[in-house]
Amino acid sequence: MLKTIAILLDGLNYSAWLFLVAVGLTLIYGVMRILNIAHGAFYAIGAYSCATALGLYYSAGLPEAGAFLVMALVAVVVGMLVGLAIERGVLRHLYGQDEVLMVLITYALFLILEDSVKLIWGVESYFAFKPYAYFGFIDVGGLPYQVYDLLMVGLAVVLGVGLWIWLTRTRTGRLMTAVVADREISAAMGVNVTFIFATTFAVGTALAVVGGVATAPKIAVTPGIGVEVIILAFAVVVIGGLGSIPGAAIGALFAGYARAASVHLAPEFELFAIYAVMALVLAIRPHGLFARTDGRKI
Amino acid sequence: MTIDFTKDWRNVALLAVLLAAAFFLPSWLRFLLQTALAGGLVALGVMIQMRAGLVSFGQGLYYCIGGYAVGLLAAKAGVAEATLVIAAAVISSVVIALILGPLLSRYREIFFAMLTLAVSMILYGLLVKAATLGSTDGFNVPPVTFFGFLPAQEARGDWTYVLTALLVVVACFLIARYLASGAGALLEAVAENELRLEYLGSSARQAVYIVYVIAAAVSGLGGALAAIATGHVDPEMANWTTSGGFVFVALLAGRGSAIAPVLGFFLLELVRTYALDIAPNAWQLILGAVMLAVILLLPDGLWSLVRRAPK
Amino acid sequence: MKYLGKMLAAAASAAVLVGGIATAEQEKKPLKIGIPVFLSGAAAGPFGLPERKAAELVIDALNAGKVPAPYTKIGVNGRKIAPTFVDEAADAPTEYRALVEREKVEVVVGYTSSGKCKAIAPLAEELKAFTVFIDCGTPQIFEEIVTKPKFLFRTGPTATPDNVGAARYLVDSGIDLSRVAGINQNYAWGQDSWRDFSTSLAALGVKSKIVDKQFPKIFAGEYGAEVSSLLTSTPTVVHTSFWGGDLEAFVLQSAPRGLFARTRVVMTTGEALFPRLAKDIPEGAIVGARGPFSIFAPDTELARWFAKAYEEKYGESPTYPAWKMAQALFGVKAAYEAAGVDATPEEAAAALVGLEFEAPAGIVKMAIGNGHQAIQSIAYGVYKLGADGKPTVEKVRTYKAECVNPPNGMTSAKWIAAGFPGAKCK
Amino acid sequence: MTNQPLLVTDGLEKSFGGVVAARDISISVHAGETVAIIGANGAGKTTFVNMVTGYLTPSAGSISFRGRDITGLSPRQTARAGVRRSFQIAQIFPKLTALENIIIAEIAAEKESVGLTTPSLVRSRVEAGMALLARFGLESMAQRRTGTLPQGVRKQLDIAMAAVSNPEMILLDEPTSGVSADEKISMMDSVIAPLKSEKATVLFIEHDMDIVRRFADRVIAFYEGTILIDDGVDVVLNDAKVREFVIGGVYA
Repeated sequence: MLKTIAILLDGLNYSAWLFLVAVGLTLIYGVMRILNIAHGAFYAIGAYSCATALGLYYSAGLPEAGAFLVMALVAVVVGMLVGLAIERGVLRHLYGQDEVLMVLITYALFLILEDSVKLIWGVESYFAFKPYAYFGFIDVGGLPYQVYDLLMVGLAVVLGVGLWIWLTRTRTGRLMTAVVADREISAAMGVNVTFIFATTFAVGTALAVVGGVATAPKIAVTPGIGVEVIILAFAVVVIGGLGSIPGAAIGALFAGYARAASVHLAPEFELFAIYAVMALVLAIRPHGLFARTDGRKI
Repeated sequence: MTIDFTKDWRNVALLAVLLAAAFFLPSWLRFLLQTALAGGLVALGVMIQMRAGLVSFGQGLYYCIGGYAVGLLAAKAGVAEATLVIAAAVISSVVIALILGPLLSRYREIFFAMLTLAVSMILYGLLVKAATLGSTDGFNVPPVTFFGFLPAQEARGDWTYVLTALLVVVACFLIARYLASGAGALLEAVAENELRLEYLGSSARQAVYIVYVIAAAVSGLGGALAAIATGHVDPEMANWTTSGGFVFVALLAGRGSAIAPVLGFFLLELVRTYALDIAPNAWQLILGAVMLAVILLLPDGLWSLVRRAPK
Repeated sequence: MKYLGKMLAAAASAAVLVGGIATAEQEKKPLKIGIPVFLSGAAAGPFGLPERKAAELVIDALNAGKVPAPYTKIGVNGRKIAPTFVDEAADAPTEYRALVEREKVEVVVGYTSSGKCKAIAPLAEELKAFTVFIDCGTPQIFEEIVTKPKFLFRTGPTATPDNVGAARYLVDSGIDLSRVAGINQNYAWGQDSWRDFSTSLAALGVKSKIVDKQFPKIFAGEYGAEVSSLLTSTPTVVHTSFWGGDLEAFVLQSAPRGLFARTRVVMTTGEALFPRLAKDIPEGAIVGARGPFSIFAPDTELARWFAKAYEEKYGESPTYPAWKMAQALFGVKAAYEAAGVDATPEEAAAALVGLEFEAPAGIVKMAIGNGHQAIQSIAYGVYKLGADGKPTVEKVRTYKAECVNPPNGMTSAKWIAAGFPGAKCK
Repeated sequence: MTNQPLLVTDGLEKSFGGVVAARDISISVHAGETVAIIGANGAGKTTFVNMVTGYLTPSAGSISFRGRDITGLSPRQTARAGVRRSFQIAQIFPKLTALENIIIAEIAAEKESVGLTTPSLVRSRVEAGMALLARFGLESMAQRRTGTLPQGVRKQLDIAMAAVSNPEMILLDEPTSGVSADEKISMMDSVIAPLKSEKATVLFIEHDMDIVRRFADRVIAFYEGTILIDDGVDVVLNDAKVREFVIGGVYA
């Protein structure tokens, strides 16, 4: 019984985390057809920025609750800045390249950003753990659970639903979906594709940064955290179908529960539970569970 | 781009001459060259797939299979005969590729990249899990024998270098022949207009299957030679970051000659050994910047400079 | 930015060094030492950095003749030491050859990762290069890979004493071992550590039920589910060999959920948390330092000097990797000086075989691996935050080197399985 | 010419999720004929060609070629059976030269094995390729990279590639679209003559009635997914319904 509760909660918690780190990736791919390997570096930048900002905040002796405001601020400001800088500075000049070449370009960006992170922050670990302990824990049927972790589930749901409403119910969002459907026609119809792309990339980056910021209080922020994340995020979006927000949610749940179940029931399989799910899904549905298939016109 | 590889054997001959002369390099540099040649073969495997427009982010799979085939035979089964272990490495790579090929040849673009990556990561996971094979530490590969003859410790470097150089030249020659063949020409057609190729009566999937298997064979050979050179194998060979390095070299070197990735890998290793001492934490930054510059300024890689010169 | 500054500083100091040598009259040829440690990647922070700092500190002090007895002589045999640091994260065999054959270093002192050590071990013998491993846990180096070593040494103990010592400590302290769980990284280090620990418990005659074995991916960073599993399986003792960021993350995630309050947690590398997380390690945790290092170090002049000089220079106390680096350098110095004033590397290597030398962490005996592998005592203690906010340990138990290491000629695994034959614990 | 028709379709139908794009298309074409297919946009012409050449699988009906059932075969299999096509937007290999494009087509058309042993640029292929380019008046383009050539030349090359291996039947999807009005006739001359010289049976989709009148022996008019009339050129082009629904639609 306790084990069941643990699997349910851990799976949910891990899925929420996976969704947070993967949703930006799928958004950017969905609108821009860029599979952004640099996503992992954005996550790392988020985590480091959060640790630095919180360090400064605490050393100023300000009230502890304000830390969450700082985190939110860091996520939005750093995300938008980094996203816009990369989009305006680099990617803008490269649109129209083949999708695979874009993967290599973002891989190059990833390498550059990874080292930039090390040059800025060094190789020693950073901590920002106070917010994680701030809310304490609650007892769920005998299992102590951090309230922070449960809030993370809430954050994932709010961001996911918010993103979905934004894409389907607002003008900008609808325009974005139009761009997905056909870039040339949208441009011909007067949609400002440049604006849509810049917005998408900035929002997608900010989502990766949110992932990093929200995770920073739980971990030691060390070099290499971005590499770990990018592979997990890939697995999630590939399972769900590249470019689909509901797909990312389903993919996160698949991968999250696969991992939680293996941790509790068969820890020896934990290492490749996610890859196994990914390979299985791809073998059955080659383009993921929620994939759009674009037919080719002759 | 061109499909004209009829003269590429001349480049391979040039490579043979260079490698023969390199026998007399200082031993550390020659060793660097030797490991780079082994890695260069994997980059060559990536390169020929790139000719079909396919980027394998999991070529480390075959690098690792080749290395572990040699390692398992030499260290665990007591078979250290060079010809046998290398043959086993190539054959096991080909067999795995023959099995995976029908599935992977259905995929294109990023789905091919992602699926090759996933398969490679599954092997990585399995090896990390395999405590009897040393998990992440891997295990050491004893020196190989040459038709039963085990060279003295001092001479082993010479023997394995000659072996490596010889096999790399042969592999490059065969790949050059393949690229010059009808099947090689079809790769370019797959990359540019697969639909047209189908309407001309040829199977794009078959062309992809063939290149996938050939790439696996040459990568498996690379893994085998790396294991023999360094005397050590570990699961890192199958990690996606290793594969990313091969993609990098293939892209940097270009697709214009069978020898381009091999020379490119050596060039990269040479720069790396010096750059790492100066700026260990800026190395990837340099790599990334070079990669961006090559994509933007020399989309056909450094080899296009060589090609452009005459005319 | 940080590194650019360092590079400039290094270049400047190199220039000064060159100038200095040119003017000095008839000085002896410097002793070139190659030092491969992690300068990049996730192991750079917890290992490479303290190792490099310790190496720079010890080498500067030796060159200036400021080290207390028995190492008062300048440099090594009066020769100044000239270190070359390289990144262990790079391709190890290639970089190693470049050090030996291109840079022509006399000695290589370094390597933290077991994988790298395994790759380098046969190469050291092949190139006949005097090589001293500082760390790398795996006992396989002299048990399987190089069984007749001449040039290869390891002055740091293997991982065997960590886990044998942990098991002994738990048993001797009368801690309830009825339900045991482990969380270790899913790679060779973690798998070996768990195997040694669990087999040691069995060899000590403890009837434990293994209630949970977690092997998360190395650098996973996220251990929510694993902590839940540890909590729900209600162990009385949890064993972990986590290190670096993973250990830090594990403590930060499990302590608030009360894991440490519900069960005894033994962390074999726990001491490494002291400088930066002293206030956040739950009291009552059982910590080790992979040997008699830092807080477990003996009270000798050399130990006091090392800890004080390190703290003065870098503003933090040295963690065990720093101690191990210092130990290796003193071992090299002791070997050269034992071999005579004009000792060649071969002679120094021969002199290091079976040598007993003093290190900041006490006497090191090159006792096993045919005299090429060091053994040292191991200590564990219960963590307590001192009144002054400094980390302390209480209820310390120290086990003699011969108690937690196999005798020469026996492999660790066999020795543990056979119930520690020949162990001298009194 | 025998009495056995070369291509027969019987009651072909194609619907996309309830929307019927083509229905009840039954025709037969004899060897040596040159048939024009006319119809307004969306009348089902391209859907018909796509079904015959294997890009679309018919929802109902059958296709037979030289008496063999080729319904539902893939593009590759239909190509190998002897039915080739060109495209409304030229489908070529833009980074290669014209000669290399033809050589790819030659390699692809060869029946035997995978072609690992023969060099791609073997002399026999190069000679045959140059000869083919010459037939289509493209020999001066042989060494030019095709991506930068004018649209008309690319469309000629597209047709030339389809004509490699001298197929018995070739379907041309709007061969003159995108070509300026005054070049249409010379363009058609340059492709129909070499096809006819090798006795190919030609079906072509065309909007320009002057072209139809000049090159076709027979015309099939499509309207709203099915055949309105199938007869000689003069009969069809003077038909009242054709004038109202098809030609009117085009010139309106």
